[in-house]
Amino acid sequence: MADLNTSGAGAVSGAGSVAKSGGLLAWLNAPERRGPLLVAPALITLFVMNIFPLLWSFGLSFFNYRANRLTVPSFKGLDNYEKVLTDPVVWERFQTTGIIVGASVTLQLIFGFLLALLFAKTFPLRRILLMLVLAPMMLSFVSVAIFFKLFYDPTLGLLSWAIGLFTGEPFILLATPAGSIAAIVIADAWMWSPFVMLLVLAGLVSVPTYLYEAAEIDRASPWRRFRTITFPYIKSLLLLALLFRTIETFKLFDLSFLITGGGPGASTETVAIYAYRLGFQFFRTSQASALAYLILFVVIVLTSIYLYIVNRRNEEG
Amino acid sequence: MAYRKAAFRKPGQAGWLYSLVTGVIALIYFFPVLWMILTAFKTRSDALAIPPKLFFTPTLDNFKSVFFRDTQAGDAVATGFVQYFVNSAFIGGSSVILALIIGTLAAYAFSRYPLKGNDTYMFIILTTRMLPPIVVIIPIFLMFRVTGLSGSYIGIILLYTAFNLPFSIWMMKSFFDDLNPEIEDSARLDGSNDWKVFFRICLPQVLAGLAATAVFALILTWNEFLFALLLTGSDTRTVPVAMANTIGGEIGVDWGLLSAIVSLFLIPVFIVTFVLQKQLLRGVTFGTIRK
Amino acid sequence: MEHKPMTLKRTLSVLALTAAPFLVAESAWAKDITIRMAAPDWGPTRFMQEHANATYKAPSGNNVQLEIDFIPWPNFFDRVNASLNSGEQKYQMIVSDSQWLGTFIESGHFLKLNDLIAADAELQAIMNNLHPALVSGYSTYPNVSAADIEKTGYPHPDANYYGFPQFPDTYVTYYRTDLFCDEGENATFKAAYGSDLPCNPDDWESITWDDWENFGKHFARKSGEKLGSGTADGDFYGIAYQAAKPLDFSTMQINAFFWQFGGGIWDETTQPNSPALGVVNSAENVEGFQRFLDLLEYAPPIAKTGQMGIFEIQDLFMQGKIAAIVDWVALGAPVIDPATSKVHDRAAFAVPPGNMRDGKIDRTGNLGGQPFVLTTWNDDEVIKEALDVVKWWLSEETQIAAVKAGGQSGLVSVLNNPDYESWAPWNAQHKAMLEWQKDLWHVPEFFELLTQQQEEFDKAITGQISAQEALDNVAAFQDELLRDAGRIED
Amino acid sequence: MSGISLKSITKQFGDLTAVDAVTFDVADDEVLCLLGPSGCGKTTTLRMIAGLENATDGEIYLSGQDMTHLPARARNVAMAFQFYALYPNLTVSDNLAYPLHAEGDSTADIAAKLRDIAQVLQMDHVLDRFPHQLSEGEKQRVAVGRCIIRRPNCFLFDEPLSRLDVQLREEMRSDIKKVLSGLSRPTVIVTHDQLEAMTMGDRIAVMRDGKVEQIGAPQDVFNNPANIFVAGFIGTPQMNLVGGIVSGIGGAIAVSIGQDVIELTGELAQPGHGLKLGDAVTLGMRPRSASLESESGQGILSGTCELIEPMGAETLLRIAHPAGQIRAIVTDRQGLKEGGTIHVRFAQGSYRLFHADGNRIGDMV
Repeated sequence: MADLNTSGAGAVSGAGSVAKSGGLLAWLNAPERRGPLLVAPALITLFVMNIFPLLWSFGLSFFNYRANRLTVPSFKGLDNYEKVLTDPVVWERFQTTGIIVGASVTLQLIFGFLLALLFAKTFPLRRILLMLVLAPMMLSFVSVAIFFKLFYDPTLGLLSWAIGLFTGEPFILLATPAGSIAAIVIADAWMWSPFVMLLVLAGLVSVPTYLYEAAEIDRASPWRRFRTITFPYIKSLLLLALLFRTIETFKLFDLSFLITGGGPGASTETVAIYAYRLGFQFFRTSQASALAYLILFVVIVLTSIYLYIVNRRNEEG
Repeated sequence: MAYRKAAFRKPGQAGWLYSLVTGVIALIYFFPVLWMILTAFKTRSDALAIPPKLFFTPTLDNFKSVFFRDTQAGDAVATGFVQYFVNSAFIGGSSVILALIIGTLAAYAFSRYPLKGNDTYMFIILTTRMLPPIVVIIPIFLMFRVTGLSGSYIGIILLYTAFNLPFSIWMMKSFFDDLNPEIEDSARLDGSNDWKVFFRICLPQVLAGLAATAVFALILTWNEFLFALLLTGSDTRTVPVAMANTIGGEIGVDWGLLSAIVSLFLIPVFIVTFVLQKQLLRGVTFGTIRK
Repeated sequence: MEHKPMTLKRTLSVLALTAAPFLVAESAWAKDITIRMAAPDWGPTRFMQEHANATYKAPSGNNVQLEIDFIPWPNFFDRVNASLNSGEQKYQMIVSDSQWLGTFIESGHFLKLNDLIAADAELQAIMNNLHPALVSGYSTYPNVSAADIEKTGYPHPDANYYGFPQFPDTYVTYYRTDLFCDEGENATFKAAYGSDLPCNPDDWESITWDDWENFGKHFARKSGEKLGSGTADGDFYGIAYQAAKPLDFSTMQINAFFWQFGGGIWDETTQPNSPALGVVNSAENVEGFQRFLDLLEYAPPIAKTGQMGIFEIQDLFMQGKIAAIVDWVALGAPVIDPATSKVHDRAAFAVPPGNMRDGKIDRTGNLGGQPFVLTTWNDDEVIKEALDVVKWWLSEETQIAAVKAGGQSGLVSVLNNPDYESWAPWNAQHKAMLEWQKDLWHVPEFFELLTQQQEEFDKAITGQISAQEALDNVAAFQDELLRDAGRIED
Repeated sequence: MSGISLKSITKQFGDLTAVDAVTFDVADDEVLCLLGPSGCGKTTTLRMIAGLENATDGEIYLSGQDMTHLPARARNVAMAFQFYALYPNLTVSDNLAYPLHAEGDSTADIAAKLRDIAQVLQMDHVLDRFPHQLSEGEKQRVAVGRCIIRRPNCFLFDEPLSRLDVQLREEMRSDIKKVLSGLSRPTVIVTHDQLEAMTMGDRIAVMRDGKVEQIGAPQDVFNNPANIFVAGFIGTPQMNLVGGIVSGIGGAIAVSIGQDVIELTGELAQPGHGLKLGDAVTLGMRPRSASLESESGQGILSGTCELIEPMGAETLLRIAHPAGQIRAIVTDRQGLKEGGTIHVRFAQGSYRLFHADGNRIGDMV
């Protein structure tokens, strides 16, 4: 080994000169400002492009501003909120959205789970088949909506044709409110079941093999094996999938807008479509802002529950 | 005793028979997408034919008409798709790079130098991304009106940067959280300052994560329609807006053209879902769930 | 051009311009002016761009470019609305649906042209040459009826003028000659209903909704049954017209039924003295609407979903699933194009059916198509150049070229051109139908009125409520909304 | 000039005091092992020496210079981490060379040093590999190599052998010791493994709850644990610690343990410890100093044989005594059977006596 006795002092004096050089740069470079300094650009961008516009619209929601009028808006206090909260149409739209979200997310959980069971093993061509199953959720809503509308067409659609092979009659799915909701739910669930699959799959592969081996030796029935070994590993992931998909499906717009136009009547018009109509077609800009805040509130509640579960899961390791 | 051997396969492994069964199920699931791809090679009559045509004479006209169309005078002219494509790539690319730079720095800070109320910041950041776009479109719209950013590259790039930021921060934080902090300590002892630790030690370790984040952000941005429609001009218009054109003009939906655009988009998507399968979970949950 | 945003292209062109003096010697007085127009991305507007590129030379000597911003039609309103309300002041001209006029005039975006026209003999000549139904529907706000316009000619004393026709559109019937001219079909039809099938376009001039219903009954076939000289390769249907929930895809046709049965819509020209209650849900309207609903029974099953829009029936017709449809002239071209239509060589066009009332057939229809307008934020020079573009577009020469390329013209002199009817298979019918056009409301509340009634109509179409209930609901809603807006007063 | 000098350093995380006024010096050519159960503050102490944590209070001197407030990179210390902390994106040679760049060595110097280190640690064949291609033992060698390639103020090792299997651990232990002895730099090794501490350390500092309980040469700590905690912590099997009452202070001290009485001779028997009759004390005996007797008597503990554990050459007996379990190691197990009565005597001079407050009474014998 070479002589190791000489270098300590040099390193120390080098450090001293760093500490001496002053000015703004050094001030910014101080360790205690490291965090704020690095975070600042992100927070500024988000504030300018997201938070500030939100505050702006929050302000608007207290006026009677309409984007297509030249009249100077006047302060209306909580009038818009009162209007939105007492508007039966708003509650109807929330109800419709709730039904669609409930049905779609349930289907997603079921199909996602089944798909995950299928892909939990290793087998030849697994990566390629997985790639095929994952494709739907990468598509844009517009293309999915347009094609599913064609599939549902009683005369030119595949669904009606396939069912007609057995019944001899064209199948008219979109004629009733229930059928129309089903049509949207099917399209949405088809798109997003792979998402749930990914989450459940992560849970399934994290189950240590030795647990299954132990269960095998203890002669546990498949159901018991699932309930006592598999399910605990995917429980929290299923809950997360449920919440994440609920938040996302809550925003459902294109599928409904393009497949049924919100019809028949208004039976598939979601709250997102209604907000769009209020703001962009009816020019009730302030009222739309108030409704937007109602939606925001729901999203914040759901998001915080989601993060609570994420954190709890992380703490459990 | 060959069958005995098969029965003693390690748990979690399966053979070709299983592949076959799964393959059939996967194909059924994939069928709507497959139908879109087939439609891209069909004439309009074949596309809408009932009984449906599984076998037909394929045509490349739809792909041609993505890029060229015939004028009234009968000349073939560019559709502007290349311009849309370049716009999508430029706007998407710039905003993703910007968001990655800003977001990675922030994520590193959130991971290594937690601020007071770190979790609250992370929560607010996530919330801004969970919002229905309809909630923010009105105010953003009004803001663009005041700042005059509407229709400019800078405006839409800034907007998409903000749009991608929460995603980038959450993703990159999850990757930084996964790193072994001992390695950074070690580099400090070995005489590296914080910047060198970040660039020489941390960043190289999360390169795969950085790539995954970029790809997912690009896909999200690429599919974004509402902001693109409302806030771009003729010079800055992007692919989804071009796609909307195929769903109603003088002929309703141009099935072949729409399918051709979707099919072209699927090529990179397939590559990504094939290559980045390990990062997919993180990608689709904004990095909130790692494994 | 003052507030043009700094785009990449712009940046590049600025660079190019900086270099220009060293490269070419430009005429000192010629200015570069771009007239940018927002327009739906389809044939008639693409033609306008292509033709302008090829032929337009500004009479002022300035270097004027018409630059059309092509926007997908399904999102055209959203985009224009966003642009106008965001104040980006990007467009010098805008193609606008006629219903939007009130909204954007009252919010100060569309330019009133009275003084400009009054100062320009050429424009006055154009105004006098335009079909009165188009001046009424496309140009006046508050609306002045076509009859009044026709009576006074230009200038009407109370009219505010705003727009010019970009593409005037009307309904026509598309029908299958291989079926309507088939002798076997005609024989069975005559045996059942006592009249001949209309084979030539002229034969359709006596066709009423009763005949239309008979076509529906007659041509309904199951898969495998005989159809014309062959067999139906799937279920086949007699008739269809638009009856869909999105946009105005049922209102347009239902309005026609209202008018033809002697009823009407809330009359904006006499506000605030015209009521909605009792007008919108009048006995005539209920009867007309009921007729509209009854005829859907013979339409393809998609009618039951409330999704049978103008494109769906066009596609079904092109796929050979329907004998006759009522649809816009604008959607005719793909029907006779072999690349898109299976029936391209068997399609013909006729006037749509009407309602026999007081011994006369009433074919009143709802005006389609779009005007284009000038915006309010341009300086005098730009306005002058924009008006020159208008004059170029509405010159007989350009209009004839437009019609020959598959477009339509609002100029009476073009319609009266002896060759006009030979330029497109639907031209004679289009010209005839222009005499029958009325338009729906132009008030700023139009979208709320439209959305609500589309919803109610849709409920009736899908069988959830009766015609009477639907119209009562519509009338009540319109009464409340228009009273709130001060457009109905007692 | 002392290599490392800690003066009453303290670390607080919020309300928790992780390290409480720790003071010690490490000489230039000395290896100090910080030994203690997990959570005792040993790693935090090490990280404060390294500069990875700021000391809340106290001073740290390296090579005689006050470095309390300098960041890690200015302290010139070398550290090997528990999980090796190899840079995953760099090859083994780049990993080894990494600290040399900070020292501004020339390329030729670096190459020479690399050659030396590779030879010393026998890892020529892995120089071009990446960390994920190495075995655990090889990773450990690289981590050590990256430390000793430098000329630092001191070496710090955090649980250096915890991830290796038993055989490899033994091998590495002697290797590291050999290498360190040639470098003559102050070294601190953190470990929870007493065998590691005993074999590698010139001195051991036993820590508990952020405090140093005892510091001394390994044998010294083993023989003369300063208190009950150290006594119980060091040595396998664990020292017997049984409670008793002082029952005689005339001449020799007698301690009653249940019905048995032990009289202490030698130094412990001398008066002056301040013990009074009836004081509660704890008596400590190493299991290996036991021998079997045929019947009970003075200085003999009697109980029931609970368990006989053969350990090869020796046998461990677990004896149920009214005052608690007693462990004894004997070489002869003939005639023993579980459930039988056993009489055991611990050699005079092997007894350690502890006050009720836990501190030892008297010095070693």
